[in-house]
Formats: sequence, C-alpha cells, structure tokens
Amino acid sequence: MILQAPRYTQQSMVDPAGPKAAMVDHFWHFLIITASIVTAVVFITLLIALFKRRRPVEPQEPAVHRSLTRWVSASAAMTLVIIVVFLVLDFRLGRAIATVPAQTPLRVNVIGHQWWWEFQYPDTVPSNWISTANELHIPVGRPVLLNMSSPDVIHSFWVPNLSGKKDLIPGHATETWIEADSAGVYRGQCAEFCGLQHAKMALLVIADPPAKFNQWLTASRAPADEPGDSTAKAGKQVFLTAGCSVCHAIAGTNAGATVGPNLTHFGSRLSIAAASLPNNRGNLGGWVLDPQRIKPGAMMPPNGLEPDQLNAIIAYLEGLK
Amino acid sequence: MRRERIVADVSRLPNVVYGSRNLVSWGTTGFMIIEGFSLALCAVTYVYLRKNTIEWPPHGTQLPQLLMPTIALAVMVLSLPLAWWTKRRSERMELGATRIGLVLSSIVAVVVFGLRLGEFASLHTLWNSSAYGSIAWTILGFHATLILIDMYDTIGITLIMFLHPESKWFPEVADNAIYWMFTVLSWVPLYFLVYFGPRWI
Amino acid sequence: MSATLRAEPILEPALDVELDRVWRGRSGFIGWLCSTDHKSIAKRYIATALVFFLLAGLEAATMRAQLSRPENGVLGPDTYNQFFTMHGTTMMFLFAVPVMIGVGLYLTPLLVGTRNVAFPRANAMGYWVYLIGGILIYSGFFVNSGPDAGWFAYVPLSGPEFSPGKRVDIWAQMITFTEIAALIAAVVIITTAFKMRAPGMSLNRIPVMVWSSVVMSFMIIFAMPAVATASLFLAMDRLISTHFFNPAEGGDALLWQHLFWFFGHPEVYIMFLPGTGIISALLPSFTRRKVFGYPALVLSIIATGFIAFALWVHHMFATPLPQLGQSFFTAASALVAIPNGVQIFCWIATIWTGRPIFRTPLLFTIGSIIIFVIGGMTGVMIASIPFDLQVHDTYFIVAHFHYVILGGVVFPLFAGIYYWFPKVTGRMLSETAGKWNFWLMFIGVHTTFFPMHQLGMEGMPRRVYTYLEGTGWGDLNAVASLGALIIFSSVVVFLGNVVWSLRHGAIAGSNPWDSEGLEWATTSPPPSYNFANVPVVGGRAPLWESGDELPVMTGLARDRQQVLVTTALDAEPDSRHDHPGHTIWPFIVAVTIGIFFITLIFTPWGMPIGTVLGFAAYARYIWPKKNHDPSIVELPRSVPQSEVPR
Amino acid sequence: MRPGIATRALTVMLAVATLATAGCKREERRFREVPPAADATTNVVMSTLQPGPSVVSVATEHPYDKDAFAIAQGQRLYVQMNCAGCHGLAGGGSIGPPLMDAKWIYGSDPANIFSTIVEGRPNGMPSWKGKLSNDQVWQLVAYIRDMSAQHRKDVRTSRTDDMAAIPDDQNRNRQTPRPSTNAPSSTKP
Repeated sequence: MILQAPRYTQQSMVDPAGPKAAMVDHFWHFLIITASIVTAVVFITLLIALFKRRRPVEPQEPAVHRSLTRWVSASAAMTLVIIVVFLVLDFRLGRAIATVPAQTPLRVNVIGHQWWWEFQYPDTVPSNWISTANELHIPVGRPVLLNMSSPDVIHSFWVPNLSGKKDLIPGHATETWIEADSAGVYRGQCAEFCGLQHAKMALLVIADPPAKFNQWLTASRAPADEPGDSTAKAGKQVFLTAGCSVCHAIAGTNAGATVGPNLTHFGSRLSIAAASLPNNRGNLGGWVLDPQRIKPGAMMPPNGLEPDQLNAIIAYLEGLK
Repeated sequence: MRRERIVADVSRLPNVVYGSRNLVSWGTTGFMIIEGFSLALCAVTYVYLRKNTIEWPPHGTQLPQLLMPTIALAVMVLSLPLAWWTKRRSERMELGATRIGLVLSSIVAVVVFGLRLGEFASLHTLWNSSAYGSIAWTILGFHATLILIDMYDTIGITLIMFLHPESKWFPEVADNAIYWMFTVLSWVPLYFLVYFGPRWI
Repeated sequence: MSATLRAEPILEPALDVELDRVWRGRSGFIGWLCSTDHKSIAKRYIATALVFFLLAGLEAATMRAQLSRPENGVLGPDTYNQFFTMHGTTMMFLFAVPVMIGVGLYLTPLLVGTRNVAFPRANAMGYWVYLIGGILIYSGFFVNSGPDAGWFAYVPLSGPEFSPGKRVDIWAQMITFTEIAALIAAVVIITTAFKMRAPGMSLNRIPVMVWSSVVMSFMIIFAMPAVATASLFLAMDRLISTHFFNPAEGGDALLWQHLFWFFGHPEVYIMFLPGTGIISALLPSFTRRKVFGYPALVLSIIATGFIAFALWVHHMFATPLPQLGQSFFTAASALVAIPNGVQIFCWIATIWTGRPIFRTPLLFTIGSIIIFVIGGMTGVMIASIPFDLQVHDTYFIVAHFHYVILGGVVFPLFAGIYYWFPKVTGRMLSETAGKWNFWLMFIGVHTTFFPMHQLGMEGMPRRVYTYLEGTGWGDLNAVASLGALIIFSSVVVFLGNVVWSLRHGAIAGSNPWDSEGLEWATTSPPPSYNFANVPVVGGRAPLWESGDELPVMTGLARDRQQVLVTTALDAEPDSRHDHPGHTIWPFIVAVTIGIFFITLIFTPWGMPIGTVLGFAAYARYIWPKKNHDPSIVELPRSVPQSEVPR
Repeated sequence: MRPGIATRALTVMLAVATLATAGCKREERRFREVPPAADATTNVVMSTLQPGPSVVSVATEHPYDKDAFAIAQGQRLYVQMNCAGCHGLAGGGSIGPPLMDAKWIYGSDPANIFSTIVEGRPNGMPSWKGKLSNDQVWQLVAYIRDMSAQHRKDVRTSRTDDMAAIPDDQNRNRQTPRPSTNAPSSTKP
C-alpha cells in the first residue's frame, strides 16, 4: 500500500518560513538571475558564431586576432567582476547567518541515531529533562540553539524551510540555530548517507506560538498518565512483558531503556517511524507487528504478537497523550 | 601521402646518457616524487592527529626509545657518501669500482633494513593501541617498504653488473644510488617527527 | 584489427616491412598479452573503460527505475546502496580517469611525433593492474559484496563497526589498483611529452591536447597519493584495528574527509582537463582555422591544475570546520570559473571567425559547451557557503556534477571518439547514427538532470533508495527516469554505430578531416612504429604549415625498438634509447600485484606470499634478455676516460 | 579491438564471478526472514540420561555463523541489551562468567547458547524468552561464539569505534571450547 506521509508544509528552500532560509532565498534570487543572464549571453554568442554569414576574411589576419583578443579579455574581466560581486554578497550573508541573534535561544540537544532523531530539552532541574523523538517542537519567533552529536555514523540535520544543514559527526559537538517566523509543521530529512534506512530518517519541526509551546512543554514534563480502560491496562502489561520495554522507555512506568525512542507522550505525536507514517491505529499496528516490511534494515525486530495483545498495545500507546 | 625530405641523421647520437638526459631517470624521479608526497601526507596526518588530541602520546604510553633509531639513522646517513661515490664511479663507467660500490651498498642496505625491523620495538606502543600508535607504525612501516624495495633493487643491479655487465646499466646504477639517497634523506625529517614529535610538539 | 587497411601506398615499403617485424610483436592471444605498443594498450584502456561505462549506465538505469515512483519495489535498500555506490565508483575510478588516460596514451606519442611511450612495459603493467582492480570489484558486486557506503565512503559508516564483512575492504583495495595504474600512466605521459618530442617541437608548439594530458598527469601524481594513504588507513582500520578514524582513541572522522576530498576534487579536474584538450584539438578541423588563443588555453589548463588543489573543503561546508577557513575555499571555488571561462570564450572566438562544418564531432563539442556552461553556473552558486548549506548532499548537487561531468568529460569524449575513430580503426563512424546519438543524448541529459535542480531545492537528499508519497517529488523523478531512458537509447545507438562501422564503415584515408595534427601524418590505423622516420616540426600546425613535403630525420636503428630522446625545452635531438620490446612479464608482475593485494583483504598471509611472488616476477621482468643488443658490446675491464661519452 | 578478445575477456570475468559465489553468504543481509528457532520450549539435551525412549534432539544448524552482518548486529545487541554489564565489554567477564575463554559451563554449541539465552541459567542469567525475537537471539549467539574466535577470519567482527581496552575480535586466537569442570558434558547424537 502507498504510505501517506503526515500533513506538513511542502518542503522547499524557496518557500522560507524562517529568517535564515529567507536570507538564503533572497541570495538565491540574485544567483539565479545573474546566472540566467550570463548563460543567455554565452548561448546567444555561441549560436550567432555558429550560424552567422561568413565574411571571406582570412581568420589569421592581425586585425581579426586583435579584436578577438579584446573580446575574450573583456569577457574574462566581466566574469571576474561578477565573481567578486558574488563573493562580497556571499561573505556578508555568511556572517549574517552564522551569528546567533541576541535573544536568549531555547537550547535543544539533537542526537542522530541510526535512522531516527532524538531531541532532548535540557533543564536545570534534572527531573524536567524531556527526551522525545523525530518531532521538534519550537516556539515561533524565538531562536533555537541545537547542540548536535551522533553516537554512531555521520548524519545531517536539515529542514529546508527553516535553515541550511549541519552535519552531526561522531567525536565533534556541532552547534547550529534555527528559527521559525510562522507557526506550522515543517519536514526535514537526514542529508548525509547514514546506512540502510537513510531514506526514511525524516523529522518534523512543529512551530507553535509561545503560549501553545509552553503548554506542550509542561505537558511533556509530566509522566505518562495511567491507562484508562481495561484494554489499555492490558496493553501496558504487554508493553512491559513482550520485550518493548527492553528498548523503549515510558516515564512513569519502570520501562527505562534508552536504546529506542522515548514513547512517554507517544499518543500526541503526529507521525511514527521517524516521521515516515502518520500516527493512526492502522499504521501503528502494521509498524509494531512487522517494522521490517516498512523500513527493511531498521533496528526494530518483528514482534510476534497475538491479535488481542496487539489491540491492547495499540490502545495503550494511543492513550499516552 | 606526403613525400619526406630528410634533413638530418640521428644515428650518431649517444646511447648511454646520465641524469635528466636519461629516460629511465625521469621514471625514477617520478616515483620518488610520488613516494615523497605520500610520506609528506603521512607526516601531515601525524601533525593533524597530534593537534586533535590533548595528551600526546596518550596517557600511560612510554616515550619512544632513542638509541636504536639513532643508530639506524646514523648508519643511513653514513651510507650517503658511499652512494655518492658509487654514482660517480658508474658515471665514469668504471666497472670494477662500480661493482665494489654496489656490493658495499647492498650490504649497507641489508644492514639498514635489519636495523629498521628492530626499530619497531623502540616505539613502545602497538599499532592498534591508539591513533598515536597507528600513525607512528604506519610512517615507520611505509618507509620500511621503501628501504625494502631499494634494498631489493640494489641487490638486483649488483647481480646484473656481475653476471651481465653492459654499458646501458651504468645509468641504472646511478639512478639506484640517487634513489637510496632520496630514501635516506626522506627519513631524516620523519625520524625527528616520530621520535621527537611526542617530546616536542 | 583489420590492420592492413591503408588507403594510400606506404612511402618506403622495404623500411616498413623491416620496422613492422620489429615493432609488431606476435599475433594471437599470447601476442596480445605481451604487447607493449602504446596504441594497443591505449585501445584496451578505452575499450575496458567503455565496458565499465556501460555497466555503470545499467546501474544508473536500474536506480532510475527504482526512483521513478515513490515507495517503489525494484530495489531494496541494501541492493540500492550497492547500486549507487557501484555507479559512482565505476564512473569515477573505472571509467572517467582510465578513458582519459587511454586517450592520452594513444595520442601523446602520435601528437609529439615519436614511435612509442617512454616506459612501454610499465605502461602495459599499469593496464593489467587496472583491469584486475575492475574485475575484483565487479566480481564482489556480482556476489552481493559490492561496496555499499558511497563512492566516497565517509568513515564511521565505512569503518569496521558499521560496515561488517568485506564489502568496503574490496572497495578500498580497488582504489589501490586504479591508483597504481593511474600513477604509472601519469609518469609515462609526462616523460613521453617532455623527453620524446619530435625535433623542433619547442614548448610553445606542443599541441593543447598534449598539454592537457601532461597537466592531468601532474595532477594525478599529486592527487592519487592522498586517496592511496586514505584507503590504506581505512583498510588498516578495518583489518588490523588501527585507530586513524576512531574518535574514542584519538582518531578523527574528518581526517578521512580531508584526505579523500584533497584527492576528490583534483580527480574531477583530472577527468575534465583532457576533455578541454580534446575540444581544442578537434575545433581547428571543423572551423578550418587554428584554435584562437593558444597561450590563453595552455595557461588556463595549468591554472586549473593548480587551483584544483585549493578547493577540497567545499565538499565539507556542512561540517564543523571554522567559518573563516571555509570562506577561503569559497573564493578559490569561485575563482576556478575564470580559467574555465577563458577556455570557453577562446572556443567561441575560434568558432566566430572560423567556417563551422556541422559534423558529429562539432555537434558534440557544441553540446559539451552548452551543458558545461550550465554546470559551471550551478558550480559557482554552490561555492557560497550559505547556499551550499541548503543544497549540499541533495539532488541539486547531483544535477550540478552530472552537468559538469557530462559537459566536461562525456560529451568531449564522444566528440573525440567520433573524431579519432577513423585514425584508430581506419573506418569512419556513420554520420546519421552520430547525429541520432548526439541529439538523443543531448535531450536525454536535459530531461534527466534539469528537474533534479528543483528536486534538490525541495529537500530530496542524495542516495535515498526511495521517498514517500506525500513529499511531492514523484512527478519530477518520473521525468528524470524518462530522461534516463533517452540517454540509454542514445548509448545503444552509439554502440550500434561502432559495431557496424568496424565492419562496414567508409574507408578513412590518413587525414579524413584534413586536420593539422601530426597524428594525421600516419596512415589509419597507424603502423606499429607510428613514424618510419622522425618528423621535424616547424610550427603549431605541422601538417598545414609543412605543405606537401614533411621534413624528417633518419638514422634510428631498424633491428630493434629504438626511439629518439630530445631535450625537454626545445626538443633538440639528444640521444637514442632502446625499448625492450614485447614481453609477457608486465602481465605476470601485474598478476602478482593482484594476488598480493587481494589476499591481503582476506588474510595477513597475503603480505609474505605477495611480496615473494612479486619480487620473483619483478626480477624476471628486469633481468636483461639473452639476446642483448649487439651494438653495446661487452665492456672491457676498464674504459679509458677519454672515450666515455658524456 | 578485435571482438574475439572482448568476448574472451567477458567470459573470463563471468567465470571469476561465478567462482567467487562462495563469498555471498558472508554478506547476506536478511531483514524479513525469521530463522527457524531451535524450539525454545524443547530442552537441549545436556546428557544421555533421560526417561523413556531416546529422544533425538534436533541441533539446529546455526543460521548466522557465516553471516558477518548478523555477527555485527549481535555485537550491537550485546552492548544495547547490557550483556556487557555482567559478561564484560568484549566478553572479558565480571559478575557473569567470561565468554571469550575456552571454558563453557552450559555447552558451546549454537543450540546450547541459544537455550542458555532464552531460558536463562541459575546464579543470575535472566531469561530472554519473549523479550528478544528469535533472530536477535541467534545474532547474539553468533557474536558470543565470535568472541572466542570460533568463526572464519573473514567473517569475524573488527574493532568498534570505542575505547580499545582489550584486543578486538579480529586479533584473538581461536579457543578450542572444552566443558568447564562442573558442567555436564554436552553430548551430541
């Protein structure tokens, strides 16, 4: 079946939703216009040279040679001028993009694992630390400083609508900042080849107005609420015994493994499997039963669950709002 | 087809020439440049890895011993005049003297290779212990292969000059001597890098 | 080869028979293995490289089939990773550089007017080492052990922990093979161009094609060692657990990127420069005038050669290197457009004042200029760090380098093939098939790669085996896949043209295009000794300037393979040098090198076995033959000082 | 380029390719296929004494012993499932017995190791039944045998990107497994 990706703004660097992407977008317009003019001039000259009437002049004549030399040196000089202009604009833009704005940024740790993203919201109070996966909630209008690292291979964090990419290299702590001007859901994808499921290592950046963001933040700090009805309770039991707790953690239960993503507020997420499937019962069931059919090579093994166990687990996970 | 107008006759030109006039020396020079550049890249990697870590050599690794390597370097440097002498003799096509020079050069080459094999122990680290150990062993091993190839070349040319002497092999003897000088001179900076790097940089 | 297919009578049949007996060597398969004639080795380089070009083309077609629809089922992730890595590795290491080496090896002796390259045996060994490298990686690929970490194999992924098995080891050893072959060919081309030119061919009369091959060779000499040390470090990290790239033990993942791209960017210019040389060599024949701005062209080639070594960090703009350092590389990357621009302006000036003849080589030349200019534009754009941070490792970059390589390497190569095919085989390629081949490829290139610019800007990263339905990349990818079919059909037309013309093509005389190069002074195909007598060169277009009487020098020995060695600057005759002739030993030494490196992948015992085998074969390779040259008699014990030649 | 030679070169290349098919098992990447589990419920026969008629215990052929990818996955699981916590980072042993030496308490055959993991053992070895899928357990079995270098050299794992405390698997010499003093001799039919 064709898997529907979750709803988000069409990824494109020429449809910026953040200051950094906007600056590059303006620079891109300068680039595309100059390049088109220069290409057009060169092509027109080439075509005229090919199809113009031939004057029977001897091409080796010094006069012809001198005029050609003048034309060629003029065009070389023109190329140099264009390149110098390009360099000046580029250096100014480069400095503007690199400097983090004065406003105190929100700090988020980004950890790239093999084929999913982990976002940690650090806090002075250790118990307030949040670890979530594949969906980065950020407040609109406020810069977010990302401290990025990778425990396994090189990944690259890139959300085209917001900013340029930055590599996560093992052994190097890298830093970049992003900011969203307007609320919305922006999709990004790992841009450095990182193995079997590099193609489906996507992420969503959910930009909310500050009030809504703070509301999400406090909700995320709370541990998972107890399951309501009986199937959800049975689901919790299955979760703890059927091996899910060997890799996943849910704050508030004694499942605390950090091998796989943290599922504390799984129910409130828009997508599952590194933002490659919308989060609904059907996809969740298919994913839990046999992840290898959707993402062959992913680290999550197929789980032989009985139908009632599967329904219980889905009810429990969807209930973790 | 065009007619051809003969303008000169080249059959009187010499057949045995030396230095940059000789085709084969261009080949040896080419490979000297390639090997020299590869050694330079290893040296750059050494400095890069050094700049990348705080403790060099890593905590707990003993500094490399200096006695054996210095002896090996001394023997190599002392063999330079011998190589120069052999080169001069081969350029003068003195068969007897060249043969003596070649035999001595072969012996020196074997001794130097033996000393080099002993030198690995004085690094006081293993290749798989840390990046420091890896790059030190690689520089030593890379240069050791150069010495091995040059030793083999010297012994080969010595055998040819004894069993199959011809005038066209004299330039090869000269090239071999130059190649030995290159191998020795390329080791001098690397020696200081590998044995004094941990102490100074 | 239908060898005796010569339209014109030979000037001196007796001399031809005598020389041919010495230079031709045995026929048959063994003779083929023993040949050290630069023409047969160059033809093998080009033919093998084109076979790899077809294989890589099939891989590209399969990849495009997989990417034509979202969530397609043609290739799974593991096979797709092998396919795109093999496509990149084959095109870069097994096709582009070797084919340009083959063109260089074939033409340099003919263009500079000598009988063979400088080190014929080493040259033959170089080809065999390259062939063994190609067979090694493709046998691995056929048994599911093709490399799967990208043609650049960034370290932690290609390192011992994340690439189990022998896939990346086979890739790393293949690099050692192709690098040895390229280094040997580079030393051969430089020595031939500087020491064996025809008398009178001073530095300012060397054809531009030879200049481009020489600068390519210098770049090979300074670029290949970087990838050699990098692949040596990677192989040692994987096999004997050294820690060059292990951040926990002092290594660094960026060390691999620095070493690889220090080679990587010069590599693409190694391929590109002979392309410009081919265009500058064939333009005079199709515009009926000498190429305009010879000094400008040569200086641009040399300038590109130098600047290419100062660009490599533009592949690493997204890594945590300091911003100021990266801006230096922005400036260098943008400035490299100046020499390339000058070359294109000189070509357009040549066409402007010439009388263009629209034959297939000229069509491919125009196509290459158009495609290369578009590629150059996007090249300057991605020199800027902020813009590159948006489009690095996306399909915008895939579009850029395909435009630059198709425009700078593949189209000029096809132009060169259509131009020199008559000289190599004695038969013309058909013009109608040529035009079909050109137009299909021209349209195919634009249909395939122009949409990729948009895909890249819409966020589609490189090396993805599939993409989701909702990303909106589906239709542009479908157009690209359609374009790939058009390119595929154009290559099929080319193959048909070559196979048909080998048998039934029109007989080409010694100078079918009436061009000015010295290579057209020989018959087609040239005799095994190229020039019976050493030609003398008076200017930059020898055949046009010397009227109908070619000045020559006689006196080279007729009973053995002897060549004239001239001085490097003004090419005055200096000495005579004897080549050892055809021998099987280069093949055997190459096989021992192959055994040495292939067994090293699987067991450290490869080291002793390989060394002993290699040295034994090399001894036999070097040992003087029994029938040593009569003219150099055994030396008396001591030769009086005076007679010793200086 | 005589076409005869081209066809000859191609046949040589194809011959080399078919010859080298032995290598493909090492590079197998099997994602979906769940290997036949040595039935976790049947007890692996530790000694010839058992009640009733002689029951032939099917020793399952270990599916991953020539598969480098599975052994590498086992290496990852060994760390992630915290086996290293008791058995030491590369099987050096701490609370739990060392796994890189030649002494085996519960048998060194793949099936024995499989049942040790699935059923657990006294003195602290937890049972992983239901916690790990069968092919994950088989991958762990492959890696455990790899620690004492039971596999072919070209299949074994190499170093990891961590501290190089002890020589990694590539450089260990093969331990011939022998039953430890207090374990019943593992008899195979």
